[in-house]
Amino acid sequence: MKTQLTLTPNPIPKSPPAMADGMGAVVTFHGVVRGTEDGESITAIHYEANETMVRHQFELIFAAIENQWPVESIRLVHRVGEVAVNETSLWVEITSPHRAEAFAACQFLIDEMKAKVPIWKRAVR
Amino acid sequence: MKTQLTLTPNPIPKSPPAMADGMGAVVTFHGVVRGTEDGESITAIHYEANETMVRHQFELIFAAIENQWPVESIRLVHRVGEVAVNETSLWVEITSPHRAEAFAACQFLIDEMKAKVPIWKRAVR
Amino acid sequence: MKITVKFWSYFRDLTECDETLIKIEEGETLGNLHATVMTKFPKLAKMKNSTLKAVGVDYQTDDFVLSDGDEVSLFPPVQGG
Amino acid sequence: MKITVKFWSYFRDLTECDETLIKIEEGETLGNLHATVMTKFPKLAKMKNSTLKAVGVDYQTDDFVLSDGDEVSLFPPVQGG
Repeated sequence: MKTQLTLTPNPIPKSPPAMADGMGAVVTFHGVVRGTEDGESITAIHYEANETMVRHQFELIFAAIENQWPVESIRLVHRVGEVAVNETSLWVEITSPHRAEAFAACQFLIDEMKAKVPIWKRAVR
Repeated sequence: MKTQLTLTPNPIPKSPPAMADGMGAVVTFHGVVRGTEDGESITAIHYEANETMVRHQFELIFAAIENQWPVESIRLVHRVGEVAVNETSLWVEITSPHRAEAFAACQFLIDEMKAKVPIWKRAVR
Repeated sequence: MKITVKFWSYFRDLTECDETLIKIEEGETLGNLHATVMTKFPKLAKMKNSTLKAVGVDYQTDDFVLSDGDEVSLFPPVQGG
Repeated sequence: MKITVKFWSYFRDLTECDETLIKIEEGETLGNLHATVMTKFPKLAKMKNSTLKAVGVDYQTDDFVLSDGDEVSLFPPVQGG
């Protein structure tokens, strides 16, 4: 399984899907900054990351995915610093032979990230 | 809920995600033609569609999704005619306020399509 | 009355035609029509239980009563994606 | 022995510092250290039950026995995505 993890302050580029022989499914997730937080208007979210630990925790999650599903590749970009409303803060792409495992792995990855990966938000008003 | 359905013989262009105020999640699925069918090498798959019925059946599925989940938009492209190995035959994009409903709606859409939408494959060797 | 029956996918190979006109009596059902079609095109018979049936753009079950001018489609399981 | 404790997110606002050095006895646990830190920075006490604790890059539970040179991170629930 190939993995690529990027933490970047820059906007997430539009990447063409990573196709490989035998891969039948590509599931992509964009997490987008919403214009309200706790009912109040915001202009952006500032993301703080404990980067060394972020990388290690993502590696643990990637390994758990590889143990459970025949996933071919995972690419993940999480922005750090300020991300404006309607911009993508998280981008995940998972390729696999069939769609069921790509959907399952992508949801598992995001759920695990939200429990374990040390990244925090601060609303910018 | 906005919907856009395209049946086309042409390659599926890379579209930037459709962002709108209040939308927090975009789930995208690419169905890709695999290089083998029933264990044998193929070069492409030819897709035949009963187009009028395809459109109607997708509309029924879109309506069922709108009834179940707060989905903001669905864009779907299915190629017809010959699609080469490693090219995308189906592209779906669903946007919604939160990720759970985008994942649920996307999987529901594909499952329903595979049961009800009159499109057929023929392997090209 | 006359019903147009269209074939799709490899059902066209089995019948060696795209569509056919079938004469039925008033009040006959989609199931009756399917039986008549299988008599005319015996190669469709072994696909009997997996055949999908639509009238116009909607799926219907065997007890659906046909009307003059209905267009019926018969086809194998679908495979989009 | 001395343990470096780093704070993250709004824990830094509560402690008004990024990291601190805490002296503990041989054999003391992460739970003991957390108690000592809360004595030094009382504003962390109300977050006691939701505090996440890592040693190096791995999460550990309160019964984890610390070693000289360990780097401990204390932070609130994570919010990536």
